[in-house]
Order: sequence, then C-alpha cells, then structure tokens
Amino acid sequence: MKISGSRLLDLDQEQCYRALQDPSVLERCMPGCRSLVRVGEDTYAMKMKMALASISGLFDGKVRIADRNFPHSFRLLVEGSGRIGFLKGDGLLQLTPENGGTSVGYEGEVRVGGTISAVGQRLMDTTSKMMIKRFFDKLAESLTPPQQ
Amino acid sequence: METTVTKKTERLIGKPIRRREDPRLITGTATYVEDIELPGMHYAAVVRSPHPAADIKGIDTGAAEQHPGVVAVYTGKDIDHLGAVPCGISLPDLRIPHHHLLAQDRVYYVGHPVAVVVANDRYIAADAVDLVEVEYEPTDSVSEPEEALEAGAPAVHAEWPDNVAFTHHQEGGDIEKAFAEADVIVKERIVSQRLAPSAMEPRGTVASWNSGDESLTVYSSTQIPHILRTLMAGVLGLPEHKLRVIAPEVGGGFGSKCELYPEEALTAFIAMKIGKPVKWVLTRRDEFLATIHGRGHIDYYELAAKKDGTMLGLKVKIIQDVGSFHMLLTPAMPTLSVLMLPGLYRFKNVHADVVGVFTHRMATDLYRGAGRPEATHGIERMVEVLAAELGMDPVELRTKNFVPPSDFPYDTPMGVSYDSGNYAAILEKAVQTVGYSQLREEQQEARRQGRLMGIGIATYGEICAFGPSPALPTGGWESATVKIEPSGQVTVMTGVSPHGQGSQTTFSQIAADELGVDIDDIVVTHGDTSTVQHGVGTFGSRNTAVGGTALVLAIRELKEKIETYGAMLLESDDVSYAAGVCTCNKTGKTVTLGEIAMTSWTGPTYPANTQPGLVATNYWEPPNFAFPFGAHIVVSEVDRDTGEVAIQRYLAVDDCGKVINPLLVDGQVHGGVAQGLGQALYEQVVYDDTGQLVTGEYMDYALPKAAMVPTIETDRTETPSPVNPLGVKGVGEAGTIAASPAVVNSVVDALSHLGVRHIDMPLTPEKIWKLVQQGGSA
Amino acid sequence: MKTQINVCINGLERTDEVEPRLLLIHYLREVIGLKGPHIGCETSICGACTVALNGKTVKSCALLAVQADGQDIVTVEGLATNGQLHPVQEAFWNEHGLQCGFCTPGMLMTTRELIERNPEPTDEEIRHGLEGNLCRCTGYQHIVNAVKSAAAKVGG
Amino acid sequence: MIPQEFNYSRPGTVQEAVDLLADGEAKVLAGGMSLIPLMKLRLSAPEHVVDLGRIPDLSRITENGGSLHLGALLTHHQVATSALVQEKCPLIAETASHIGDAQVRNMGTLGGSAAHADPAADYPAALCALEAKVRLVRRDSERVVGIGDFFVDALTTAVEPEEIITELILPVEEAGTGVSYQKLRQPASGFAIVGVAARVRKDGGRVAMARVGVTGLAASAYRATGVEALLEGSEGSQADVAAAAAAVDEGIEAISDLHASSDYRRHVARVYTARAIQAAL
Repeated sequence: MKISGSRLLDLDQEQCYRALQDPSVLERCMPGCRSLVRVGEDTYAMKMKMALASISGLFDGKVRIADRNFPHSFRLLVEGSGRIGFLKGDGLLQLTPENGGTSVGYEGEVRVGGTISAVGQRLMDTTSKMMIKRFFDKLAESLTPPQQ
Repeated sequence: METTVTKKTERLIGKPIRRREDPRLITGTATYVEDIELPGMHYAAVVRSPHPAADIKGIDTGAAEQHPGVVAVYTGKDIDHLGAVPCGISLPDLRIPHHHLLAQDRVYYVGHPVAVVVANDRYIAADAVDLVEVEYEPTDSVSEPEEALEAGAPAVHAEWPDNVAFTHHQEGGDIEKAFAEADVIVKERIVSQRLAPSAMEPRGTVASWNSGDESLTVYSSTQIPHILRTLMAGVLGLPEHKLRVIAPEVGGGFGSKCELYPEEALTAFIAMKIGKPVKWVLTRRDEFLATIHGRGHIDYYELAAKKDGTMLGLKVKIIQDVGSFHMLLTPAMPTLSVLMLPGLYRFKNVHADVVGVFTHRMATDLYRGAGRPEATHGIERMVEVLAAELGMDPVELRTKNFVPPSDFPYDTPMGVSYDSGNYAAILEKAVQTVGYSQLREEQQEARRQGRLMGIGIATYGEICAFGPSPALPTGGWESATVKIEPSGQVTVMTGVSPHGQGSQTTFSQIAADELGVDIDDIVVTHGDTSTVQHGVGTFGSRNTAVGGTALVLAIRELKEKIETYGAMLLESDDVSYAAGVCTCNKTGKTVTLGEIAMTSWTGPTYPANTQPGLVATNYWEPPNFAFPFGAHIVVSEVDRDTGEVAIQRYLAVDDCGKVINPLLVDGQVHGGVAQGLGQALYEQVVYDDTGQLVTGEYMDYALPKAAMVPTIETDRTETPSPVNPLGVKGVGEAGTIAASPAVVNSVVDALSHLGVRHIDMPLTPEKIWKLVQQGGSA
Repeated sequence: MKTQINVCINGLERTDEVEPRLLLIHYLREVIGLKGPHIGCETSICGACTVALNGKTVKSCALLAVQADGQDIVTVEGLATNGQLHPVQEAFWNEHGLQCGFCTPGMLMTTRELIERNPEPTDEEIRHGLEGNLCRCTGYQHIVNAVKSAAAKVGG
Repeated sequence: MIPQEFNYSRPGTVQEAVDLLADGEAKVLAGGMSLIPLMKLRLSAPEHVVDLGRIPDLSRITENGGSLHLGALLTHHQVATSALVQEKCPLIAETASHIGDAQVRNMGTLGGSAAHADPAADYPAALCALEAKVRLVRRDSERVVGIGDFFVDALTTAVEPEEIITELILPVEEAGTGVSYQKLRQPASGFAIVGVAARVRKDGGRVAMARVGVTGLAASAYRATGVEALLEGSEGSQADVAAAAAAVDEGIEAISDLHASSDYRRHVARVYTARAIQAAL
C-alpha cells in the first residue's frame, strides 16, 4: 500500500531533520512504541504495542535510517512482527522550508501480512493514515513548548 | 413365511420425492467429522506462513512444547521421510515440484503449513500455535501469472526460473485457413477470477491408530474416500489394507474435497506417532488460505467468422494460475477447458495453447465446473462480442451455428463426441418462456427512458459423467453392490461418495423401480472403505450417470439369480420376476422376493451351479462422457448512478437427460446458478501485490446471501443420453457453468449502446459505474 | 479461573464450570454434546451456529458460554417435540430446503424466529430475514419456498 | 478460532462496572458482536473482560424533556422495533433495522456499536444526523459528550478506558420531520460502503431544518454540515437536493479499500445523500 502526504512542523529544517532522527523523539512519538534500543549504526530494535481501540498486538521489530542527505531527506525503514502478523514500512522523508517552518513530505510503501492483512484489509488505509497522523501530532506536541 | 416386501406398482423414477437423507440433517443428528469424539482425543493446529515467499531460518518450538497440555510439535524435518502431496495428472512437459506435507526450508504461499502442534484440548492447541517462533527471511514474490511469465520475475521454484508449470497444445481443423477466409475477427481478453469453493463445512480429519493390529482409521471430509485411502497409504508408507477411510456426513465439497491435503496426512501421521486419536478441523480463515481455489484463468480469444455470422475458427490462449504447487488434478483444469472451447457450435477449426504458471499463491484445482465454466464463459462472451460486431441478434447468431440434431453423435475438433442433444430447441424454449421479443421491446422503451436494461443469454454444453477411464488417473468407472438381506430388505453400497447431492434418495428410487420393491425397504450406504467395495467417488457430475448405472447393472445381474431361485422354489423352468414377486408363467403361482432371499441365504438347498446369497457387484465403465446442455436467460437492470446490478429475472432451461428426481435436479440447478452468479457479481479471491491474501474471511469474500440471489425459474427438455441405460447425463455443475456468462451478457447488453463489449468478473458496482462514465452517456 | 453457569438447554437444567473464554458453540457441542449447531466461520457471518437464547436467535460462535448464564437455550435438537417434527423442519424436508445439511440447523432456527415475528412474509422479507445464514448448496430458492410453506402451516 | 485467556466479571450495576474499570486495564463487553470475533482472531486480547450484559439500568428507553434516552445495552432489534422509538425517533429505529442480520441485531447493542466506532457501521451516521449526546460514566463522575466530539477517528472515540457509555440521548423528532437512512451495502460483511442518514423538515415551502450524517466515507462518521447549510432555506427541489448533496464530501479524506476506491465512495456518497434527503422530504 502506497502512502504519501506532508505535514508542516513549526521548526526550522535542521532542527526538524535532527528531531526526526532522534531515537528518543521517535520512541516518544511512534504510536505504540514501548522501547527503542540502538543495536548498530542507524539501526534500532523496537518493541511496540499497536493498539487501536479493541484491536491490539505486540510487535518486535527494527527501525533503520538510511540514505541521509542532511538536512533535506532520509529514508526511514520500519519493520515489526508479532502474533497477529507483520508490518514493513519504507518511506522517504523530504524536508523543505515553508512559511518559517518545515514541510515534511513522506512517500513510501507499507506492507502488512498475516491476520491483520487477511481480515483487516478494509481498515488498513484508514489506520495507516491515522498512525502517521498520530506520529506527527505527537511530534508537533513534543517539539513545541506549551504556550503560556 | 413372513415377508417384509410389499408388492410395488408405482414407479419412482421421475417423481419429486422428498429426500431420505433429510431426517438426520434437520434434527441435528447427522455426524460430520467435527462431531466425532473418540476417547483420548487430541487436537492438531497448524502454524502457517504469513509470507508468500521466504526462507525459513529457524523454528523454535520450545515454548510451545513446554506449554501445559501440548504433547508434540512437528516441523518439516519430522516429516521429510513421508511422501509428497500427490499430483495425479501426467502431461508431457509437466513440472511437479516436491510438495512436502510441511514446509522444509522455504515457504511458497501465505498459509503454507510450517509446523503442527498437538494438544489434549483444542483451546490449548490454539494457544500453542502462537508460541511457535519461526524466523523467516522474506524474498521477492510474484502473485500475478502474467507477471510471473515476464523475464526477470522472481522464480517460484528456483529450478524453473521461467515459472512455467506446464504447457499444452491442442488443435483441430485448419486454423490458418479459417482465419484467412474470415470476414471478421473479434478478439478479447477474458478473465475467470480465482474463487473460493467455500463448502459450508470446513475441511477436517479425525485419525485413530490401533497399535495392536497396526491399523489406522481416518474420518475425513472428502469426496473420494477410496482414492484418499490409496494416496494416504502411499504418503504414509502404510499398507493400504491397514487403512480404513470413512467419509461421514460431508458438508459440501464442490470439488475442493477431491484432494489429499497435507493436513489430512499429517493428522494421520500424528495419530500414529502419539498413539491417540487426533482431530484437526480447519478454521474458515485457514480454509481461505489453504483449501484449493477455483478458476484463475486469463484467456485470450480470437474468433473468426463470415459476415453472415457463420463461425469459422477459434484461437485461444489460456494462462492458468497454478499457484505454487500442483494439487491432485491441477494441470487438468485448463486441459478440460480446452475440450469444451467450441461450446455448442459447429466450429471445424479450433486452436488452443495452454500455459500453466507457478505463482506464490495457494494452488488452484477443481471447483464446481472445473475448467468448463471458463470455457463456456469464454465462448458465450465471444458469441456476444461477434453478435455486437455484426449487428446480429445473439439468439439468431447462436441458432445459426448450433450443431444440428441430425449430427449426433457429433465429433468435435477437440476430439470428444457429443452424445445427444437438440440445442436449437432448448434455446427456443427459453426464448419463448421468457418472452424474448417482448423483452427486447421493453429494452428499447427502457433505453428511451434512460434506463439500462439488459437481456443476457448463455447456452452451454457440458462434459460430465466422468470417466471414461482414459480421462481420469483414478479410473473412470463406478461400482455398486446390491444385497438382498435374508429378510428381503435391500442394502445398496455405492462407490460414489455424495455430500449433499441426495444420491441416497435417487439411488433408492432407481433400485426401487429396478427391483420392484418399496423404497422403505432399501438402504443406500457409501463412504466407508472397509464396508463398501472399491469406488471412485463424487465429482464431475458423475454420481447418477456412472454410479447409478453400476447400480442398475448390479440389480439386473441379481434379478437373474432371483429368477433362478424363484424357479427352484416354484419348481418351474418358466418364471419371471417383477414387482417384488417371482411368478411361474405356466401356473401363475408366486413366491415373494423375501421368500427367495431367505432361501438364498439359509437354504436348505440351492439351485444347481448357483451360489448361496443374493448379492451382486458391478463395476461399470462408461463408453463416453455425457453432454448436458441448456440455455439460461437473465434480465438485469443497471443503476446508472451507482453501477449496482439488479437481476430481475433468471430463467434456467436445462437438459440433463433423463430426470430421476425433478426436485433434486431443480435443487442442483438453483445451487449451481447461485455459484455462477456469485462469480459473475460478487466473489473473488484477492491477493494484493505483495502476495498477501486479503479476502481471508466472509467479511471480505462475498458469498451470495439469500437477498443477493434472485428467484430462479427452471424448466427442462429431456434428451436421453445414449451412453448409459438410464439415459441420464448429470446436472451438478450445469447451473454454475451457464450462470456466469448469462449474467455478464445481460449486464454487457445493458451497456452495449454505450459501446461496452466486455466486462471482467466480478461485476462490482464501481467497475460498472466507471464504464457508464466512460461511455459518455447523456 | 472457571466460572459456574446455570442454563436450561432444550428444557433441561444444567450447571457447569467453564473457562470464561469458552465459546457458547463449544460449550454446546463439546460439554453438552449437542452437535446440531455447527461452526462454519469465525466472524459471525455464516450463521451455522445459530441457536435461540431466551427465544431470540443468536450466533453461538460469537458468544461466550458465560454470557448465557441463567438463560434458556434452544438448539436444533430441541425443535421437535415428542418425536413430532417442528413445522419448520417438516417444511424444509418437503420443499428440499437443504442439500449438504451443514447450514440447516442454523437456517431452521432463524426461520422459526422469522415466521414468529412475521407470520406472512413476502419473498423479499424472507430473503432479508435469512441474511445471517449462508448456504452454499441450494441457491436459497427451495429455502425461500420452505419458509413460505412453514409460515403458511404455522399461520394456518 | 479461539480467544486468549482472560478474567471475566459480570457486574450487576453501573457502579460495580465502573469500579471494575477504574484501573483502566479492563475491556468492556456489551453484546460482543464486534469484540468477540476480534478476540477469536486474536486481534484483541484483553486480560480482563467486564460484561455489562446484566445491568438492567442500561436497557431502558425513557422520554424526558424533549429527549429520548436510550440505554446503551439496548439491542439493535429492540431499538428497531420499540414502538416508542419508532414514534419519537424514527431515524434511529430505521437505521437499527439495517444493521447486520437478524441474529446480530438480537445481540448487538447500541452502546457497543457506538463505542466500537467502526468507520463503516450504520449507527454513527444516524447518531451524527441526530446530534446525539453520549453519557459517559466513570467511578466518581460522569460527563455528556456531543457526537461531534465523540467520534474521534477510525475505531476511536472519546470513551476513556475507565468509562462506560450508559445512554445515548436523542432528540424527540418534531412533527413534520422526515427521516431516512440509505446505504450501499458491502456485499460480504453487510457494512456500509457508504451510508447516509438524513432528517429534513420543511416549513412554509422551505427547508427549515436539515441534518445529514455520513458513514463509510471517512475514517469516522461525520455530519455533513455543508450539505445542511445548502439545503436549509432552499425549496428542497430536486435541483436543490442535488446541489446540496454534491457538498457531502467537501473537505473529507475518503477511505479506499478492497471494496471501493475513494473516488467511487465520494460519488456514491453524493448519490446516496441525495436519495436519503429525497426519501426524507
């Protein structure tokens, strides 16, 4: 399944680039991420609990950052597998300055297999969009100091 | 002497009597595989691959094995000494990959069995499946057959990088000449999508090992108990006479239970290993993943004709999506299509090329119609395309090209011989019944109002009543044993293995008439290899035509013996048997069948050169297939705004030869039509572009519900088959074969004035809406 | 942790200790031994498992046995009384409303409720009323005929 | 297909129920029509299930000050067939009769369906058109949430883990209001590919009130306020309806799945919106 979109963040391009690759930021913002541990150059082991109301599942996986082109673009590869199936995401993130902030464009592909794919097909499109939205919401929230 | 046989005069053949199977089925007392409970029963559950293609790097069964209640976990290495899942077809270039019961170092489709867990409770077995850790390294996969044929596509089996599973070529006449002489050539790419057979009872097996006499009893939801026994004995390396296979009540099959599945043999293997009875029943999700799919054709048609509509030649290229492994009859599906490519038409020149293609999907194999629906869909669509091209009425075009009644038996260019028929007459009957010319007027009026009304016609000819034996790897005969018990009651054992067809009823009707006894004095049994003589089974619309004939011939043989005994008891050399009574033609003295039967078993004396007992077995080998035919007409209306299709009328006029029980024949037609209509409008097995099965439950695979099927009107003509003494042909698959082109033709007809010539199935509202949009209609 | 349940099944009182996760269909089939209700899917689409719970049809594979505690259950085995087939059973038999029979127990239970709620259903009402029961064999035509015939018999 | 093990509680009162939920770890079971299939597929594996099925207070239907209060545990069948509901709030009764099938309607509940918030469920369209309010109760407090704040996203609502829905509060329909729920069914599941609920009242030849709720098109059900605004004040002619219906997908990110693309869904939403409004007028 192809995924694409963009999101405007209230940070300059370089800050944004660093934040998106900061494991502690990713750990906080990736929906369901329970832990992210560095296991190698640009590679992190991840434990996550995907939870969507009644639907939930534990996944063990990996996050990898590749094709760095500071501060313009990089590739984020996520994969996880658990009892209810597996998921694999491969996306190119492109950062461009816009209106004093940064527009983060993403384009990539998500592959899902196992039970979630066989019985949850009709929810896949909606839920992947929702997960991405949650990620950016969390990111925006965690990067913007609360207004007084 | 007391007798239980009453004199019977009423003939039952041709009567709509209600089924003898039903009392157990309507009271919940029938026994399906899942209902079998044996002391000490254990439960097996299968771990399946979530990947379409991956190397197995390791399997950790430790946690599962230690789970309380789990007795064993088996993986590929535990069964690599066992035989492969068999393919029974031979073709010159057939490539058969070794199909292990469990994956070895690679998986080849989503759902591929990787391990099996065994526990003393089904809930624990389900838990333990989740505890088996399999490490996969996914590799590239290919799921569309045409992509698999492209250079550089991932190889499903490394040894055959072109992904070609087999090729087949067949031709008759002179195709080049036909195309050279043609005024018009129409071409179309026609897809028959993958379908899930979807018997309501999921597959299942119970196996029980007796270590004392080293014998195995296997209950399986199968259409072919005897063949299953031979195959399973081979896979397990067990002497065949130590294996008893029982097909208990079977909840539908439609071809999908005409296999040896890996799980069936695994269940048996486990029962032998652990020395306890083992039950394994598929879930519906597993059923979608790991029961064979039907169809899976991409066909390229070219039809050559004269301006006046005379059809000259037909060229077809068939691409069959095989899946990753062959099952029992997989390669025969497209070759069966080839036999019926000409339909009911007098083509002299036909040319067919088949390529079977490996893909990373579950195997395809026989599903109701098996190869014939694809062929019929193709030719009946092409006739419509030609009619549109020539501006001819499709009824007229068909009638012009039908094989005429005077030409039977008719040898087709595909090398088969149509047994009997009157094709023009059945289409005429359908056209009259439905009021065709008036419907065309209504259609004109509808179009004036901006409504999209369509009239779809499909005629079909079907090859069924399988054998004869050269056509089948199993033998194409069928068997029957008839035994008159000492009390005069009749036991019939048939080698067919019905699972919803109602053969206990039709065979009782046949036996009652042939023997002249009351139907209540007849019991028909089947499906147990230790009590029933060897048999072939139920598929290819063969029960009545082949099994019923074996029954008739066994009874006829028995009647001679009855008369021999009658002659002895009546002390006459001139007796005749009829209606349950043997009569001396000189004195008029009589003796009943009951008295004869008792004497035959208990003596004290027997006729000279005659063995005790009234029992006869017949194995009947048919000399030819039978060829039922028919004409179905559908009236539909398309919602211009949304593309939804409403079927307003469905008329099925079929000729299945002599009818034994019209109630059951109608039932077969209705059920068949619903399945063909399901293919036309709703059903499709979908693998996404990463090889994942995304129609994995009834939430996404649309099996027709009552409100999605129209009222089905039926009518008949009756042209006896000369192939068998009953004159019957077969009706199990007819409806399915006719329905998909009839429905699609009606919808294409509704849109024809917008320039639409063909739509691939299923006709989803979205697909149709898009066509309406593109048609630029006002 | 097992839970005690008390149920009345086809007129007989039962008390059993069950795991909370035990599905009602497995309770009926494996604890009680009533094999009439069948399992055809797991997403409550097919309806082969249909039984009546306090007089209302439910899909027993989408219910926990503990949910049935204190309630009255009727399965296909409880339809006939004193050896006399229920009119719905009789109608399915007469009209050839079944072939392989696997969906039939559920069909019968749904039909019984359908004609109780609507004694004179039209074809369309019947087809909509049977939406929760899949049949792969009959094409539904004879089932519709059977429901009509049963309705006429019960009503008349 | 078998659920994982869990602990089970069956409270007899709302208070007992919310006490059990106070730690936020338990999952509420109402009719189970959504939850149990998910548990069988092991897509849901709660450790503690709190079954609300025996709380009599949750199955009441009361009329109070121009509102109809429907207990969360009312089954779809009860909602569809209650004479009071049919008279006072016919849209919810009509919608209930379109849900699932007879057996599912006998067991599935209003509150359960609302809480599950399936993007293709039928009720949410009607609840949006009715501007329903949802009463949420937790151990020490309760709140009433408007439907606009209730449906948050696909399968996501404002209900917190420690809360239960006790009732839905719907307006008693004013005389002269016409209602209709129209859906294009997904043939396999019976869910809506798109479903549209409409309430329309005319006064003096003009549309005085129009409410339109849509399900299936977006990640969660919504009120098509653009349609409403165009319709209100118009004469409600066929052209008015068509023009208004065309606004149904404005600003909406349409779902795409196996059964329908987002383009087709948008188109069908416009067609069915017009049909629902026409039927209601």
